[in-house]
Amino acid sequence: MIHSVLLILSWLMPLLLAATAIIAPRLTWKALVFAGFPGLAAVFLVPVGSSVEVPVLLLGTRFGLDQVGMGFLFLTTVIWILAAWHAKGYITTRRSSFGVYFLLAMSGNFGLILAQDMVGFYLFFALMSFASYGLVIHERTPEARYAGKVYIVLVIIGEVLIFSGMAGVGTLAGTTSFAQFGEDWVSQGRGALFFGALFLGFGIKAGALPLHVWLPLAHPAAPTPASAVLSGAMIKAGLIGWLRFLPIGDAALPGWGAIYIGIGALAFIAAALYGCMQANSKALLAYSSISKMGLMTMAVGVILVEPDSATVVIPCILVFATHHCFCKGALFLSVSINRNDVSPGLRRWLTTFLLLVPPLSLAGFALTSGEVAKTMMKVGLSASISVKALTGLAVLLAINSLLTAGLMFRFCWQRFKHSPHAHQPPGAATFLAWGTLVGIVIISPLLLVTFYPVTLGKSLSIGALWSSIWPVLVVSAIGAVLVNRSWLFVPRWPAGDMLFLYLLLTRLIEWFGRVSSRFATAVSVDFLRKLFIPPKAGYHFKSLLRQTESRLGMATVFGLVFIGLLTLSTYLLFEHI
Amino acid sequence: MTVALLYSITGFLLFLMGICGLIFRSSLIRRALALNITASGIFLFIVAQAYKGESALPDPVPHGLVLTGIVIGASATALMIYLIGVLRYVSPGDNDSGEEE
Amino acid sequence: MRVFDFWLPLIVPLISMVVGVIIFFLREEQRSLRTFLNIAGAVVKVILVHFMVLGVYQNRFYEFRLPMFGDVEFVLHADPLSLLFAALSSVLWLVTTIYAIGYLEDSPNRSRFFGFFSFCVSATTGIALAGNLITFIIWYELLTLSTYPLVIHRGTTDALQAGRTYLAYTLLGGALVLVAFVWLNSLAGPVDFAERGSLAHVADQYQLQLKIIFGLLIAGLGVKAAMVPLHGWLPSAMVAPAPVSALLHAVAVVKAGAFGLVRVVYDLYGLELCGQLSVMPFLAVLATVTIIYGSLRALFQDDLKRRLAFSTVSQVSYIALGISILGPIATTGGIVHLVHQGLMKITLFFCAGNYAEKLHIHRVSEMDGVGRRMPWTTLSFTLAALGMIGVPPMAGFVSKWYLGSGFVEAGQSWVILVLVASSLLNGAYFLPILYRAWFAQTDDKDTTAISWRLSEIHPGLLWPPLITCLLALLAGLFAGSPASPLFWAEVITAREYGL
Amino acid sequence: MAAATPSDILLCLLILSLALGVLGDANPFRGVIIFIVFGLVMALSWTRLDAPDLALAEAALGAGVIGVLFLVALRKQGEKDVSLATQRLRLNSVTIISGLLLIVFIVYLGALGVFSAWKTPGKGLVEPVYESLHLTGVSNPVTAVILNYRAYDTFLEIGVLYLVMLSVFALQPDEKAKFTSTEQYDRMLRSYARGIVPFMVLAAGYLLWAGAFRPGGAFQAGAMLGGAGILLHLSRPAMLLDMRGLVARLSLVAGFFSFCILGILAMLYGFDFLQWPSHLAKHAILTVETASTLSIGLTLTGLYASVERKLISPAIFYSGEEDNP
Amino acid sequence: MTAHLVITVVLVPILASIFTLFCGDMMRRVVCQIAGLTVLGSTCLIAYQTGHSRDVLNIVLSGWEAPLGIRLYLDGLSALLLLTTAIIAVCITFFAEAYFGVKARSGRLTFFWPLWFLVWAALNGLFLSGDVFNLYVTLEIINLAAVAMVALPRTHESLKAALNYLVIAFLGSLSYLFGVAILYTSHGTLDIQLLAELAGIDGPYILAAVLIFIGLMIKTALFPLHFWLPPAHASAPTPVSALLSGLVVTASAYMIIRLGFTVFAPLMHTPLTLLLGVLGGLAVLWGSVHALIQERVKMVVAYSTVAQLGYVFLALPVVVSGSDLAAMVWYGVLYFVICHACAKTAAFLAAGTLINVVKHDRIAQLSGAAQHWPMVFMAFGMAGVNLIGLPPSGGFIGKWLMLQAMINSGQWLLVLILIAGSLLAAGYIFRVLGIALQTSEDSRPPVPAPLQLTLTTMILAVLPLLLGVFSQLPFSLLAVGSPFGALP
Repeated sequence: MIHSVLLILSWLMPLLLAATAIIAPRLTWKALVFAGFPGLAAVFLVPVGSSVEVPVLLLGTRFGLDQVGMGFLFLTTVIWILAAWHAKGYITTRRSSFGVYFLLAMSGNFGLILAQDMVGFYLFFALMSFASYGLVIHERTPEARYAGKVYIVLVIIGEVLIFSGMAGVGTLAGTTSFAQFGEDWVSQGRGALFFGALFLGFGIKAGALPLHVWLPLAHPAAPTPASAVLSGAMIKAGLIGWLRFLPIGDAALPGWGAIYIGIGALAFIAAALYGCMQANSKALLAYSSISKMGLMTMAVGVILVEPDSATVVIPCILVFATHHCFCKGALFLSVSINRNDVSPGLRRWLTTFLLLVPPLSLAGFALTSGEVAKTMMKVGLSASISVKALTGLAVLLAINSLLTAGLMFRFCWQRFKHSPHAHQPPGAATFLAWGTLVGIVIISPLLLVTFYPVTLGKSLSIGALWSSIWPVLVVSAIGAVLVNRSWLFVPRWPAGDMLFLYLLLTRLIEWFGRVSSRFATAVSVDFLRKLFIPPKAGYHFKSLLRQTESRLGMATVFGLVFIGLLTLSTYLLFEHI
Repeated sequence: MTVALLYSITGFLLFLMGICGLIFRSSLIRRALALNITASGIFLFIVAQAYKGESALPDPVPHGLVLTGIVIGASATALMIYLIGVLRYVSPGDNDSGEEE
Repeated sequence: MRVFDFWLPLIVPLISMVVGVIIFFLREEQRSLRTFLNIAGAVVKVILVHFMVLGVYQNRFYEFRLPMFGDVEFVLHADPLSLLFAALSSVLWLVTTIYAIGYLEDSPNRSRFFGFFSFCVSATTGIALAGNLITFIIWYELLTLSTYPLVIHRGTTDALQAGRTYLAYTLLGGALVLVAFVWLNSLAGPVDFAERGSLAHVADQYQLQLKIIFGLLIAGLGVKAAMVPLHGWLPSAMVAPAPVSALLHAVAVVKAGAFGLVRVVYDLYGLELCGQLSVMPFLAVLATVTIIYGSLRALFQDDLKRRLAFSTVSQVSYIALGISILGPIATTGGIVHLVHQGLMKITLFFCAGNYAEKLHIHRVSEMDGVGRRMPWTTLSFTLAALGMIGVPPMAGFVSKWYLGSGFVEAGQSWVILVLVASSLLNGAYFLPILYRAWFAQTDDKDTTAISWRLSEIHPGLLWPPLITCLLALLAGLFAGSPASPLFWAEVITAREYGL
Repeated sequence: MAAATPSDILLCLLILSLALGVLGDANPFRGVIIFIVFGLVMALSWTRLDAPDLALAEAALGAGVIGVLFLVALRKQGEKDVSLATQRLRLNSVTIISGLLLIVFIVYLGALGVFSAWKTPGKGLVEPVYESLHLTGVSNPVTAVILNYRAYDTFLEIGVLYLVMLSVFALQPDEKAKFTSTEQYDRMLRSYARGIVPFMVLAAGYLLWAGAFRPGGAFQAGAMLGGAGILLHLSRPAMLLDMRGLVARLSLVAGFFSFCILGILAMLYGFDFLQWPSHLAKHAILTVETASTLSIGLTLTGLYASVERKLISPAIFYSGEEDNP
Repeated sequence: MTAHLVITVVLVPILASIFTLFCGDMMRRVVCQIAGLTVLGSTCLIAYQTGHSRDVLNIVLSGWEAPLGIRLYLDGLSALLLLTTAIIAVCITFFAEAYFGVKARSGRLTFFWPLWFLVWAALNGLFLSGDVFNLYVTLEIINLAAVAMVALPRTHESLKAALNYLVIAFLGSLSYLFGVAILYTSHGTLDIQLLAELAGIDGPYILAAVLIFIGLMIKTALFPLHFWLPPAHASAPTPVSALLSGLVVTASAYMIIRLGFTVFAPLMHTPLTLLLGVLGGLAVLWGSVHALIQERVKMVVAYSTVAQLGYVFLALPVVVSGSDLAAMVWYGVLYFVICHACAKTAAFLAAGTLINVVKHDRIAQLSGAAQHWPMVFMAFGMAGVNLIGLPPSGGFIGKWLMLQAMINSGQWLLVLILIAGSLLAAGYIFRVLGIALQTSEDSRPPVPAPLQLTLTTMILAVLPLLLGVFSQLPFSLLAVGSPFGALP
């Protein structure tokens, strides 16, 4: 009984708190942190595989916790709670509205993880997407509004794509709950079409390459706790969507698998490369998230190609996701921390150490969760793909680690060199939240190992350790050489890369809309009336009518008509004898 | 060409002449005259058809009808003449005692 | 109880008619009596309709039959489909009456307004309960008659012009329906609406004529359902006061047309005959064109109510689209959208009315920061708008979900593109409004929290949108429960398809 | 059937030419005079077609009273009314076309055999009338037809007369008609009237009485009485009553009312409406005839007076100011 | 017993007409009301008895059987018409009393009452009459009285209109008389039933038919011969124009249907009906278009009469194709005519109430009138509903039957004209209502319309709607003695 209560309470609690914002805004703000606790409790208390049925809600929803759900729930609850804690100190203006959107997004995120049926999943997915719009636009600066507009447009497109895909899948598979999906729906009728719709729909949320344009705009614009959550937890929703909907571990879909891998690899490399050129540190982190998501897309692609590898690859994905969530969250939170806000001496050194740990971990430095995750991913993928692909993968991983190291170096350099604009020192909560998150990052290798024992042996082998250290050393060496050359031209590429293409497209649509509406008004009734009926026609028509009427009245005409009728009717009856 | 046919045709012609007179004359008195002639035409036709020859007795029913017709025609004409008189007396636009404009 | 079953279908439309007549004779000053009558009539009607709903659910037979002339009879028959529409109109009438009382606080000739108002709803209920062709026409034309004075209630010149166009369209529509029904009557004799269509006995003889009659019916009913070529009256009728445009143009009139379509396709022609005559693609194309055209036009309307009007034009054609795809799920989707669209659209119109009444805002461009000043109204507007886009948990999602899966099940997957395109367009013309309402750059720099006190506007104007928005939310959220319109739509489809 | 004798042809040609004269004549006054002659010739034709009753009625009513009314209307009109000015018969397109159409119409009727049918008229209702003539209480078949067989028609016809008088009353101007002093009337007319009027009344009485068995009857007597009334009006207006007074109204209504009363009495005694039991028929018809004669006479006089714009009113009631035009 | 009851229906108004001539003002009002109510009562009794006994009644007058004497013929149709006329007449009586008010108590307008009751008697006589010549006499009484009443206001226009009306009506009567004469000469009887049996198409029969039909077409103001009606109806005082449009024109329409389907039944299947149909169609369109461009409410309603009577002839061509359709046409046309009589009278009375209060009926100056006199325009609206032929009204049922007959016989042009007529009717009715429903600026307190006027108008406006809803009774009454038996 307790499980079902917890399962429901985890997503209901934030909703209820958001509702209280109407009556007591200050109370909601205070209780912001506690909203995530039922979720966290669910992670520890609810055994995997338990579920609860709510037939009344929507079209009969089921909440439950399976292996994938458990993994993601853990990382999501942690990052949401810490982000909430951080926001307590960080957010000063329009707290209640931020609190409401934050809680709604949190409830959406928890709900979609727990949902075991499509409709419930879609409900919470939509709730999360729309609520996070409020977070993105919280600063109300022009960049935030622009980012918000791009974000909402893509969200709507995502929603619609997911809806159509979901409708197709639901009917072809005959059921709405994930468990009973057969895998044959893809082959039926227009299964491929719906598969593609789902891929694109969740791709937008997961930042798959062609549709990632909103990420580099939204994350910098959002306040730091929001962007931490956005990048840490919400971006994973797309991944969860893929895992839930697509026939993982059932039918072999080599074609789709190849697409996934291709796009994943492209993102993996190009995003990282583009990220290095970013001046804004948050944009830089956004691009690094895109590249990391690219890796996970490749993992999903592998599962699609080799269905039976799912049991191995999924844990790797979970590990990598957890690692990425914590590091990325810590990095984003650290953006609000400034070294010289801290009194000099031991505390400043401690902060600088703590500031350095997450980048290293993300770059996959030895003994960090990044290294564990990367080796696990390498081992997991290699177990299931052909040797030739394996070498390609190794090369990719190497390049990526180099690029990520470069990213991290630039990030640290920008953090330490440029003191951010005069920003009044954040509250104590921000420091504490950030500190705990970095602590988690530090102990995460142990956590991962305990949760996923299989990783221990491999990650400690010498080869793995070396392969994790050399990229960092090489990059830091190059960086050290370049950093004090003042002549050095540091490239600054704009945040949105493919955005200008889309803008062209929207211009086109807008132009078409204007023309068609002008045409519609043109062909409207009163235009036609003016066209065909000359202005004074009414008047002439009336006078004509009156003339004929008066002429009819004349006696002679009347006589003519009278006699005419006489003859006409006799004629008519004449032949009828 | 029996008596009945001759008088019937005369009656019919009178009827037509009365109608033509009614149509081509715009003055009201002329129209009253034309109407009377039309009526006489009809009555002539009726009585002609009622005539059964020198020796036989004529059919009295048409005679009765014609008598009624004459009286009705006369009263209608009288009313018409009276209205003509009143119309001449009331000048246009003179609102003698009508209730609207 | 036989007698009660006989008279009940007649009493329901008659209540509001009697109330209407009494109100006509009330003087302007008798405000409290008029309000009491209005509310009492509405409440009694809701209770009776729901009593009938329960009765029909237990398969009780409600029918009122009055022979008129020759073999033609005036028949009022309560079946699940009619009760769905009757329930919708009676509930929304109650809410709109409360709203109207608040809205027309001190405006002139309110007795006339409320008189015709109740006539119009009795006509709607009559249309819902009509059992055969001639009864349907009688109530259909009475609806036109009773809505005309409401459209020109303000008496301004453009109200008159709107009234003229409204009349021109609807009377033309009525004439087409009349000719079609008379022709049908002469071909197939007196025909009642029956569960699975009642034209089987003439289906093979008059193939061509039945097609032409179907075309006429589509055109005639299409006028009231605001299908594309004949929708011109709806946007211009937005001149009418808010409660009128709320109840009539979002629920009563437009739904009467859509309901007529449902009746014709399912209870008159029946599914097999429609399939046999292959007229459905024609209807589907018409509906699609309307959906896209309506949304496109709505995109460029700056006047709020005109934008909502064009959105109604496109949304109502979902029902037609749902019907035209012959599949049980799609039908359920179409029928349930009848109710959901009504709930959401009436909320939007109420909010538009509140903005016009309180802040004198009529254009979308003036709506900056309106969320701050009227939070509750804008909240319900937002939820309803999201529902129209099809975002769960609002009711709109449920009907779009059923429509979507219905199209796939019927193998007509291309129709999903229509759904996708229209949802995008909905987003395109609703989201900017929401953006302006909540996030727009207002010059006044007060960053204090929004005051959520329930006193932003006269309670009579505040509670109706909230109630209807809540209803829409509950209809969406608890769609699975037996009390929801979806459940009732499934009962209807089950009977239509004889499952 | 009797062949048409040359005299018949002459008579018909005379009738047609007179009709042409009435319609075609340019001068309206001459038109009216020819109309009166036309009326008399028509009376002649009735006698030829042995319908003496009609001859009498036509002569007295058609030519007499109506002719006089037309003359009075003409005199009252005066020249200023443009419609009276001499008018040529306009031969424009409309008249030509209707002429042609008429010819086509007549040709068609001929082709239809209408005229040939008229040659031998049907036997009509001669036998039934004469068989039951003895039951009607009168020997003159025409009187039997109008006052027994088709009494309802005559009842309504008296109604028409009553109706016309009503309309005349309804359209008289409200102000009382002024009465002129007596001198204006010339001596000669007065003495002539004093001589002829009693005989006219006597003749009317005779006609009324003879109606039962010889041509004559209520209408002819009434017309005669009307003539007498008009003559009296011309010579000594003081003599007669104010048309709108109570006594005048009673007498006007007499004919119509008597029909009603007798009809109701018949119904009360179980007969049909206006059914005279054979033994009482004669008396019933007589009473009705006298009443109708009285009202017809008075109606015709009243019509004449109203057309002459001076309702007869005794000097006692009204002051002597000048009469309005 | 009913025989005497039938006669009283004719006699009582005549007696009332005579008494009102003599009694003073107070007595006259009492006599009018008593006479009106007694006739109404007896017509109700007659209708009930005919409906109950379901057989036709032939009442012999003055004791002589058919060919010689005159017979009154009472079947369902005439009973229903008597009842409708009685209801309309009683309403007009009460309306006229309040409308003329003090003016009719003294002076020449006192003669309105005897004229009015005489017309009522003649109408009842006409609906009952079974003799063709008797029809002529009653028709003549109605027309002469109508002329007199049109001329009542003694204004120049009303006198001119009255004279025009008299000349044309007299011409119509004479051509009708000539037709009757020909019928008598060829068949030797004047009784409708006997003539119907002897009816055979030959030369004189055709000439008689042509003359009679054209005479009656003049009386019902069918399209080319209609020019006398609008001026007469518009310039006459309102109770008179209501009487003219409602009853007088209905009488000649009744005669056309009665003679058309009995004496001239064989001619119904000849192209003559096509000619009538075409003229009917033109009348509908011409009348409606003219009604649209009129400036005065009474002219609008007058032209609407011209248009609505076009429908009587519009449905006739359908009879050519089949006899079962003829039944539908017969019932449809008759029901339409009866409802039209009530609605048209109501429309005129509404206009009259307006004139009584505002002293003019120019549509342009009527803006906002509905605010001051809602009941008047409500009545005008309800009458308009019947004129347009919208469902709840009897007119709709008439049109439904006509439409069904037209569609069955495939006459699509007629269907088009019928629909166009309805839409145009909607045009001119709502044109008047639209302007009246405007919110008027001048807030001067309105003179309340006298209750007696509004009440009578409302009763007559509601009647067609009741006939529309409860149409079972009238149709069963119509079926008595109808040439086609009950409605198929």
